[in-house]
Amino acid sequence: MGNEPEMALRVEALEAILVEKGYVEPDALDAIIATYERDVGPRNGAHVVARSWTDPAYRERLLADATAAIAELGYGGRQGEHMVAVENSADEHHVVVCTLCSCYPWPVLGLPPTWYKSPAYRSRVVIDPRGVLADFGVTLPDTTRITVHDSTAEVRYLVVPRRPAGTTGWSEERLAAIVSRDSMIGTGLVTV
Amino acid sequence: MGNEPEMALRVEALEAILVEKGYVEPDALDAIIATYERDVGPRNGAHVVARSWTDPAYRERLLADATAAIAELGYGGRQGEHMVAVENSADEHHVVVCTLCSCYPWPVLGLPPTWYKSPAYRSRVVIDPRGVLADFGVTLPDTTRITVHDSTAEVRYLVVPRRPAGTTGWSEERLAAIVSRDSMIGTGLVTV
Amino acid sequence: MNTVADLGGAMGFGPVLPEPEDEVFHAEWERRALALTLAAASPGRWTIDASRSARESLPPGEYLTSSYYAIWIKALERLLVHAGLVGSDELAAGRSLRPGTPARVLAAAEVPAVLATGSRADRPVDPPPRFAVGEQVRTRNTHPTGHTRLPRYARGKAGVVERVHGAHVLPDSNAHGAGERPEWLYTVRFTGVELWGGEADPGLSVEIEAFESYLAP
Amino acid sequence: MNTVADLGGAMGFGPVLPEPEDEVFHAEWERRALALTLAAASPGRWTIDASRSARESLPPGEYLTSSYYAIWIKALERLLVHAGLVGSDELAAGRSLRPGTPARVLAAAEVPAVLATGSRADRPVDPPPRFAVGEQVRTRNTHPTGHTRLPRYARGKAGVVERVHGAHVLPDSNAHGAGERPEWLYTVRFTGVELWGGEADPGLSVEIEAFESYLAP
Repeated sequence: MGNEPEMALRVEALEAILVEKGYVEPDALDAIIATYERDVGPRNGAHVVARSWTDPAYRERLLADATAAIAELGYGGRQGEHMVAVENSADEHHVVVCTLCSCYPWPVLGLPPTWYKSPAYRSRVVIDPRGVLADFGVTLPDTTRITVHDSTAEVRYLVVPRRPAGTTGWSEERLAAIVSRDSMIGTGLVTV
Repeated sequence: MGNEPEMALRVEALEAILVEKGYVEPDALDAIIATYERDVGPRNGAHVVARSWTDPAYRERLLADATAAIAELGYGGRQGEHMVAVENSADEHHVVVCTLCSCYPWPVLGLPPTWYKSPAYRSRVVIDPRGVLADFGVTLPDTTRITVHDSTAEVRYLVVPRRPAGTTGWSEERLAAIVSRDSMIGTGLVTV
Repeated sequence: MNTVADLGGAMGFGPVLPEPEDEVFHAEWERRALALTLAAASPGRWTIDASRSARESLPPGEYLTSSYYAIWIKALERLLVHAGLVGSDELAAGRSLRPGTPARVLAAAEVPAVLATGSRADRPVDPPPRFAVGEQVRTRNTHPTGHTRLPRYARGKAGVVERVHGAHVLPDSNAHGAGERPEWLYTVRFTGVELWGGEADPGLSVEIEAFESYLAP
Repeated sequence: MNTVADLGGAMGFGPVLPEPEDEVFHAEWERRALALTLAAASPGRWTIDASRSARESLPPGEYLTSSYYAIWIKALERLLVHAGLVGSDELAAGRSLRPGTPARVLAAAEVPAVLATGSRADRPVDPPPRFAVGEQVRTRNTHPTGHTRLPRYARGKAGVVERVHGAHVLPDSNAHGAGERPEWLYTVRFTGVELWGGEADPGLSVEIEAFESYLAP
């Protein structure tokens, strides 16, 4: 897959065509790229998670109406218009997928990683989630149920991972720093 | 698909390796090819069908135990060890497929055509047989039910097409000449 | 449409290969592919559902041997040609062969606001939802030849309504220019055993979002 | 295994392209591919079920972009390497790098008799068949990670036993060297509506061959 040498030329040609025909403004392309390389990424989600860990009232609002609670922190928009937050516990672990394409909560997690869009992940996580978690080095107790959220419409999911032991008294910023992207998809755990 | 230039060299190399290592005798390869280019093909099945059209007792034996009835005419063996014959009528039309691979009744029809092994045929004939028949220029009345036989084990199917009107008194040989391969798979009709 | 993109439950794709968090793009062309796909939608000649339909309708073998941004670009080319914005002769030539037609173009200054606003899929509808949270439902066993968002693995299966999301644009209609036809949207929860049989992980549940017409009582 | 080779009901592959009756091979290498596949099985290091398993286990994108004789050759290479008859270094080199080991080799003189005899799949078993012609059965909803011959479209579906064929070698076991474990084999008939839902062709029936362990009463 990585070796698609022809794609560079193909995309370059398509861009040239669209710019020449006046359908695309090159500066807008740069602005889009800058947005997702600089501003919108998993640190947004980590902020949401850390706030939820430290502010019980915020946590309740997040679980009741994630779109609104996430907007409180200044995040929202494309591919995050209809958010649901699901919280991991010792009893239930949540994992998010889009088996049909690549639906993903951009405003809180940025652009999806390649593996999230791969046939390997999309095919297997709904039938063998523990096998997929093993690929990430994650093992859950058999007593932990797993709920897989297949994003088949415009609803997008943010997993609130379990707060690790040993973080009592940590600031929101310090907590946010340990919240990994994968933990907010459900393929990782947060550890200290 | 047709343009697989590397396959010629790849097969040539594999043959050389197997011959050098003594696992394959080149003359045996030629003998296999000759068998299916010269001796075993759809004329065998056409013979069976024409006999069934002209000999009511044979027809009964064919529908009761196709493997034995086909053996009566000297045909049998690889990929025809367990034959079933199904007879088309105004009420019911039979079509044969192998959705999982390329199972096909070699002793009576020879090697399968490319389309029989293609994803287009294998995927669609079990859900939209009338659409597939249209690709062959065949239209059946809505009142004709269609039974699709998906060859998922070692049982192989021979379709006995309907004998066309205007063939009364024709010899077995003359009838056999109008029985097409496709009519014995169920994607064709016999016409005069 | 039962496309190869409908991957749930398929096997044989090997292990999942994790990546570090900062490795979102693997080549410069992927950045441009992302940006082009977003910007080229600005003339408004297709919907997000039409673009998903275009991606999953690539030739199946090509879909499975293309990286995801390559899928996006190949689908974008088809959408542009189908919309009459770009000629297939121009794609073949690799350059513009005639002037464009007037179209709504995304300006750089608009980008932050456009991305931060997004585009909601919920719509007001008159009829109340047919199903309530906690209710048993069964997904329909449908095999439409057009776009749908009901995965094959979840068809004809019994589940429970977990959430009601309001009425949303129906992709099955909207993908083909047949209007938004909003329908109530539900999260439906299935046990792994219902979906995958008795040997499934007993602790597994899978949820999908299902439009009302995907469901029977 | 839910592989991409399990094609029933998939969409997006375009029209079927009929061919004249005498057009069985399209290149000389296809003739050799056929003959090699048959002859190389002579040492008896794999079963027909193992070879089907090897074909459907090719990488999914490769399966869908290969012609059928190419699938045969790619699978044959894997079988030969797995059996220890050919080294992957030899495949890479394109020539033999060491002598072969003694093996049963098909002689040209044997070919007509071997092909005309074939190899039956039925085996005697003690227990009587569990199901009778005309009986209602339901296929199991199974998703084994190994080879199986129960297509996905026909899992968890209600049908009627149409024929009883005797006990046959079970591919699910035999493909993986776990023995023949013969089971009663049935033809099961489904309505199109049962398989594909209410919009299916009302005159459609589909029959499959199902091993006894694929069925529940």
